[in-house]
Amino acid sequence: MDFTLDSGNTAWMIVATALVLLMTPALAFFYGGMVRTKSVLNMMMMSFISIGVVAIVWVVYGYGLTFGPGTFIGDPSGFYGLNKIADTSSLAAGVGVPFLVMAAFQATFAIITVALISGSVADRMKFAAWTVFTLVWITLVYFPVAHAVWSGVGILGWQNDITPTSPIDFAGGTVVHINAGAAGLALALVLGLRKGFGREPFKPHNLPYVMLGAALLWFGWFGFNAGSEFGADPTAGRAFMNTLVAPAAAMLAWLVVERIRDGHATSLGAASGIVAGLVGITPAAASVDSWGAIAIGVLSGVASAYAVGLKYKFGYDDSLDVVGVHLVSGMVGTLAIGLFANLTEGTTWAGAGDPLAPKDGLFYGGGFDQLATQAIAAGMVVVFSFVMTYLIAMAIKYTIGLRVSEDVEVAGIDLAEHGETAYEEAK
Amino acid sequence: MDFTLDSGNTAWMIVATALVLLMTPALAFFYGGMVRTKSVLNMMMMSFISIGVVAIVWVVYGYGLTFGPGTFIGDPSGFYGLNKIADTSSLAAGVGVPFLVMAAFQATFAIITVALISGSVADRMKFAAWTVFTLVWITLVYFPVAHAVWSGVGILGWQNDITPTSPIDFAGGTVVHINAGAAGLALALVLGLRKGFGREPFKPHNLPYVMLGAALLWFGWFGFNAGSEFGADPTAGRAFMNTLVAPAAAMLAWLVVERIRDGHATSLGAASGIVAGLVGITPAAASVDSWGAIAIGVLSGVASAYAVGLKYKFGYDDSLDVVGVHLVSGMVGTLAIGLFANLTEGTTWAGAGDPLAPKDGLFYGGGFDQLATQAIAAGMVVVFSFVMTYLIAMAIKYTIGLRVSEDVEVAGIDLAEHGETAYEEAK
Amino acid sequence: MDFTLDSGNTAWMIVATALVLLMTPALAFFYGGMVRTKSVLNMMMMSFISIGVVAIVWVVYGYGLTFGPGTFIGDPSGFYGLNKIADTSSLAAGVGVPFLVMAAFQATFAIITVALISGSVADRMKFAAWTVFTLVWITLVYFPVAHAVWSGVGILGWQNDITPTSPIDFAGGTVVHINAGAAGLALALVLGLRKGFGREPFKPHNLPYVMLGAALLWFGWFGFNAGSEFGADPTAGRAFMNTLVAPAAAMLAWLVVERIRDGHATSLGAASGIVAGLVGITPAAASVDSWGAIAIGVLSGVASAYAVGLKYKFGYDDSLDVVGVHLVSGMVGTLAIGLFANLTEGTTWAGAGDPLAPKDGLFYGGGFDQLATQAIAAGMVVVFSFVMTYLIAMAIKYTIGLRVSEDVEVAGIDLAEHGETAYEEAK
Amino acid sequence: MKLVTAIIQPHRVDEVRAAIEAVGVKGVTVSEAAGYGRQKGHTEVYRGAEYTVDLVPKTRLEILVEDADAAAVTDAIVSAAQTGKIGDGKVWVVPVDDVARVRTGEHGADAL
Amino acid sequence: MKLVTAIIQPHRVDEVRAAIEAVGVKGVTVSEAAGYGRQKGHTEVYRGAEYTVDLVPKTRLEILVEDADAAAVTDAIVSAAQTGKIGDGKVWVVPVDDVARVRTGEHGADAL
Amino acid sequence: MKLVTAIIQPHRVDEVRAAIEAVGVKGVTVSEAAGYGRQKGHTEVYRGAEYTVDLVPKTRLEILVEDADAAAVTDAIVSAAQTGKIGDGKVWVVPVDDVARVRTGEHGADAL
Ligand SMILES: Nc1ncnc2c1ncn2[C@@H]1O[C@H](COP(=O)(O)OP(=O)(O)O)[C@@H](O)[C@H]1O
Ligand SMILES: Nc1ncnc2c1ncn2[C@@H]1O[C@H](COP(=O)(O)OP(=O)(O)O)[C@@H](O)[C@H]1O
Ligand SMILES: Nc1ncnc2c1ncn2[C@@H]1O[C@H](COP(=O)(O)OP(=O)(O)O)[C@@H](O)[C@H]1O
Repeated sequence: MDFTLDSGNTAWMIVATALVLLMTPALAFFYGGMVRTKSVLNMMMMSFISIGVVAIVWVVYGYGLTFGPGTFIGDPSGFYGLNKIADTSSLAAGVGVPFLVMAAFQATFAIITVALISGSVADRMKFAAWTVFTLVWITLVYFPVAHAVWSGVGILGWQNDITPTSPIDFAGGTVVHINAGAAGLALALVLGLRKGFGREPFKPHNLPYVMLGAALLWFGWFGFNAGSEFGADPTAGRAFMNTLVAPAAAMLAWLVVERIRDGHATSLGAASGIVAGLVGITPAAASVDSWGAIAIGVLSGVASAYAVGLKYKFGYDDSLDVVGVHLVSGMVGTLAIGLFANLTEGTTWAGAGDPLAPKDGLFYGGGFDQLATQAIAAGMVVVFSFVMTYLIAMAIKYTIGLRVSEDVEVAGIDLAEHGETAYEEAK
Repeated sequence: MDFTLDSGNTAWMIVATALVLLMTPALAFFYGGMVRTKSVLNMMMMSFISIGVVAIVWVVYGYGLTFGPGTFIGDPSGFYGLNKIADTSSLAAGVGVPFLVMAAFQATFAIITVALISGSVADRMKFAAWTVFTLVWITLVYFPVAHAVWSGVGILGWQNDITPTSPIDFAGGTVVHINAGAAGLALALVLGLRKGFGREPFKPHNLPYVMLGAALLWFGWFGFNAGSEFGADPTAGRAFMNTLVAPAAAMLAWLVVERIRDGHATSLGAASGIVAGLVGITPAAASVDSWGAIAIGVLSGVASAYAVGLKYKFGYDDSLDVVGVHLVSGMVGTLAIGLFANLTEGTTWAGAGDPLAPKDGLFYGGGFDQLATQAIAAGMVVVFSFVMTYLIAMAIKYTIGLRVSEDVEVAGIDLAEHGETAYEEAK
Repeated sequence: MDFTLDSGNTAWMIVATALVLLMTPALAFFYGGMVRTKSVLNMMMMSFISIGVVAIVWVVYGYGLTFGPGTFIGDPSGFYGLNKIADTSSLAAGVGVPFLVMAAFQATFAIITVALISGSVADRMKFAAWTVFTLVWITLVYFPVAHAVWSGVGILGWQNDITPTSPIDFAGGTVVHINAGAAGLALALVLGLRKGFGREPFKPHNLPYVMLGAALLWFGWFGFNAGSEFGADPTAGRAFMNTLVAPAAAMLAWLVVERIRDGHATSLGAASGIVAGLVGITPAAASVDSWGAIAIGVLSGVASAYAVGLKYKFGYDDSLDVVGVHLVSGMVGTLAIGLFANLTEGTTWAGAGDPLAPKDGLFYGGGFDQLATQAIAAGMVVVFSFVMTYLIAMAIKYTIGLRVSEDVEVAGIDLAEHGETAYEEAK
Repeated sequence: MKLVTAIIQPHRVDEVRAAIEAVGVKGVTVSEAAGYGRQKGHTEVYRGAEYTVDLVPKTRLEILVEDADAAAVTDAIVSAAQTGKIGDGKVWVVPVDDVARVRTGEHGADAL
Repeated sequence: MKLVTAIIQPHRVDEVRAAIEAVGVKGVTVSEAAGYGRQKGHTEVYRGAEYTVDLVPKTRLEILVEDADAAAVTDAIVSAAQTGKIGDGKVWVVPVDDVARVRTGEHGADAL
Repeated sequence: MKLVTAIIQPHRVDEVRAAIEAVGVKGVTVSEAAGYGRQKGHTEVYRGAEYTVDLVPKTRLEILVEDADAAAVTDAIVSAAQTGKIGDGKVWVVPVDDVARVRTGEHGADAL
């Protein structure tokens, strides 16, 4: 393939990359506002350290493991350090975006995925253990899953041997959200309950931070979803519009559920609804029309509004609802493609005539094929991520230990693990 | 018209859209910081719910009402859902920006306009009433005004039958700021005074939030103003530069007024001055040179610095100064075009030879024509918006009710309406 | 030179400009979170007023002094007001970016440089004195230094008569960070110690703000560094990637130093490490490969982590570590180019055959030449900036006075200078 | 002298201050507190789950008065703070040995 | 009546509340404080520099009780709050002349 | 034993602590408060409008002392906190029946 720079597509992808990177600190605020005053710094540091660890790993060997040739995992040789790599190797060489821009874009997805998991371990995980976890998890779970779905040669990608048609995961329903959600569940199970779980409400110490986080997540998510088109074109426009509409619908849906069920439409509900809608539309952003986007928004909002209560029923301490929001709405969005996909509206699918090409959704005349495909892909990622994460968590637990002492948890993890408190009184 | 994608213009418009969308949560912080601790969540939720309601309405019928054919209002048929619409229908088809990108860009203007109004109703409006208000107001006030000014076929647009020349409203001086300001006044009048108005200072509970809001508003406003060029070109550069210079001048002007009048240059003054300057330059961003931008900045800053005190004189509780900042500086900017317009510096005006084309301002040799045009346009929008909003507010007041009880207002609207408090004490 | 608009490059530079402008409010939060509750507004106002003053100065005469013709300083005639200037005069005319876009881009660098200095004067400088300082300093120090390095005809620029080869300062290692760092030192020395310096820890009153500031700085810095390429191309991609990797490495390095030295990896350390890494990579962003970027990150993180303690040893009250972070990591980055420059990886250097062209770094086979060049350039900027700033500070001290009274300092500068307190208790 | 301490609903502070000023009180110290009494056991729904919230925010007023005024001040507080609902608060009176005004160093009743 | 004031470690509040409820206490007022006693002089490293931090966050509990219950309540607090480490806190008892319940205007022991 | 309570200007805390340590005080509890006395009625301009601000932030110190030390501690506080300006604060002394140290369970003067 030849490379001709397209400055417009490149401009968009540079900006999209910066936007997606902003999502991780945004998550730090979304999560940090939800915990109590005594753990806000630890919560935020889990996101920040994810950027540190994963960015380095990515240029050293992560890109290669993800996008190198190979069925189950990429061959990183030739990609160590990402130096002197021709722009013709760019994932978006065909639309004139340089290699390093695309490599940086993909890095930001790896970063946020591991950061998302931290929501399930609030208040109680050793910072050193988390740091090790980020390194191991990104290597053993994220890179293989991303390779399977997005490398073009993986087992859940285009024209694979497993699913009836090619699965659609435009921006990370399986790779990012289902993956992080299943991992969050496994890690929460291994870590155990916080002291007071189910008895104390553990209310957010600062709801404006939660709203700031949600707002910046939404802002960044336009890079995430519309950037996943790899260029500035009509499909990016569709992805953008859907990323505006679905979270709006999900926010409204969540607030309606709360108003009916609890009597109040809360700001935490609005923020959570937005994120649920963003998660839901992620895999589907370029393959549904506006009605599909609204439907996915409503389904995600309602499903997650109820799902966040499950932890009390089943007794796992998914502290900040990684499961309830990311796993559940990730599932909703991934499966909903099987219902609402409208392939003439969104992306122009190269090779659309191919028998393995994706099909329209059930409600758009495509039958059950795509739904089956989506379910298989989602299911495989859930199982792989859950099992692998469980094993990694166990390994860390029985080596360096996962959890701080109860004393530290009660007195506050910030002071013990970071030697700081988030706020100092005026004097 | 034929459509040839311009990836550069499209890249810029995608980003501009995301920037403008960010302005609404930014406003939530600008306003949220200004209220007392007990109403911050409600203040923020009024902005957030505006995004939810208006985004959905926009794709369902709002775009059609605004940009569909028709003199007083657009015909939405053919635009319901915004699916499968050819890119040749894009507002910026001529410069290669796809339809959905432009549709999303325009959505963000509708969203922020209704959110702006919420500043005048702080601490005391039922959340359900506000939600209904957003839906009704956007439909009956915003869409008609935007149609009149921006649809190309409306009564205040290019070559209309009313004004002596074509009015200039580059990015929303009339459609957004005068419109929201007049609506804010009407709504505040119907709602009435807060308990303690004029006696207690109702000081901002968190000034850093106000500054964060102002900063993010400024950041987003580059998308608002430079994005209103619909492409990445020299005119966008002029709009950008003016959007940097005018708020800088307005901030300095406001601080000087405060220093002289009150003895202190406050941070609230700096933040308010920035916003006043942004409002002032909005209609004029592409039609004045740097001197004009500085002048508009100074005029906006001074005018609004004094205007925020009027509510105490006339006894309307425009709580967070929607009137003082948006209506007044919106007026200043809209009228100042009649003084400072320098049409050879900014936009290249298609059809500049036309007798109905805009003229240079009074100080740039164009005489009084453009000033008269601007005054007529501004006046018509003020009257329409005020009257319509008053009627809508009355209708809501006598059906579901507008205002929370005095008990709720005193104890704090957050707890009563949203079941939450913004901050939880450490334990 | 002829001008052909490139909408893609222009789109990127417009966005990059907005991103860099966002860095100054980001700095307001980075710094504002670090001070005590009683000085947060003053801290933030020092950044905000920098935007106000410098933006106006820039369009009036600053651009001309910086980029006008002339050896030691530019001739501003022809640039007053920046009106009607042909796009062929654009700094990036060759890649199709309009004049005003580039003029605005450069404005944002001037703004943030003076704002950076404010970190060394926390809690104790009169606001009027600071305002005057910004005006004088930007005129007498920043414009000359920027002219010397970036105007193309200055004494530290391309093919100058002083350094053995042409110095490399891609995005502002000397012009911005060394310059601000040396100025901060001089100003802190003239101002003197805060009451309690060395005895009280002066802990940050709000660490989440510090992290928000660091995150937004990072976000904006992509505009700063990748924007300094003046276009959306592979070199921008390299600058972007390095701007991701170096701060990641610096954050990890700083945290490791803290963990070993103090026992805890702090959030203040993470935020400071990010900024140190960003500073370090600034001059080198387009001239080192990923290994070089990681090395510069680690060196910056370690050097600054130790350097922030020097103020206690030598007894200067560089309150928020402008010297420790910006001067030291600015030095590290500027010198490290002499070690790691890999000119075949990064920028395509026009005129690479020229004997005065930059050379590869010591570790990349280029010998000591570039190191010598970098050291000379850095040294000259340190001396010029320190001496000039010292003189300016003295002049202000003995005219309008620099420092607030001890009473005001103890009771809190916010109330005395701005008539406000950052937070109001709930009632 | 006596120290009258009152724990009241935060939104009754203005009324109470007016009431005690009316009976001659010249100064007061205000601080934040939280508490429960009979009010204990109120439940709240949060994210679909029910919780017992028992510490409700209150405002503490402390007022130094002469012995003779203690009863009047107590009564003034009680009637101004009363809404009749649970959670209205408590007032108590404690004997004080001595009072000093920092500014002047005066002691005793002069210092009030 | 007596007012029992306890300054305890913030993370012992739940235990102490359970203990005093067990001995019949019906209400309590809680607020934030900070302090030092024997605990003075603990050093902390911050940004590589050492500092003495002497004000440690504490929680204040105030409990109005009948004279006869003061000792029992004090003991209950001491044993529930005790960790044996320095910084555990202080409890003191002050005589109270009168108590009033705002809601009803009752006085004396009835108001507890 | 006695409880000395002082309401002082927040920026005099360091001086006062030094002064009371000089007269042998071993521990103190600090909290935030606000108040008015003679200082009432100061006006402020905000956004061009005038307001009366009457609650000024203060710091509360509580110090348990032996009977004999109460006067000395009071005097030490008064002189260290004094700036001579209105708003300097108040100090008062209340009798204490009993004190307990939580860590050890000691009572009375031993617990100070
Ligand atoms: N025994 C007590 N000791 C200390 N404070 C008390 C006590 N009882 C009540 N309070 C305080 O008074 C406030 C209001 O009490 P409330 O619930 O109305 O109880 P009651 O029914 O006794 O008036 C409580 O929040 C608490 O702060
Ligand atoms: N003399 C005192 N007066 C008032 N409060 C005290 C006194 N001594 C201790 N305290 C309070 O008790 C808390 C715990 O004291 P601690 O350090 O454990 O001292 P001790 O060794 O005397 O128990 C302190 O933080 C302070 O709030
Ligand atoms: N009668 C009082 N009862 C309780 N606190 C008081 C009283 N008078 C003053 N104070 C407290 O002392 C602080 C300082 O009082 P100040 O205005 O200096 O009055 P004075 O002139 O009596 O010293 C006040 O802010 C308030 O907290």
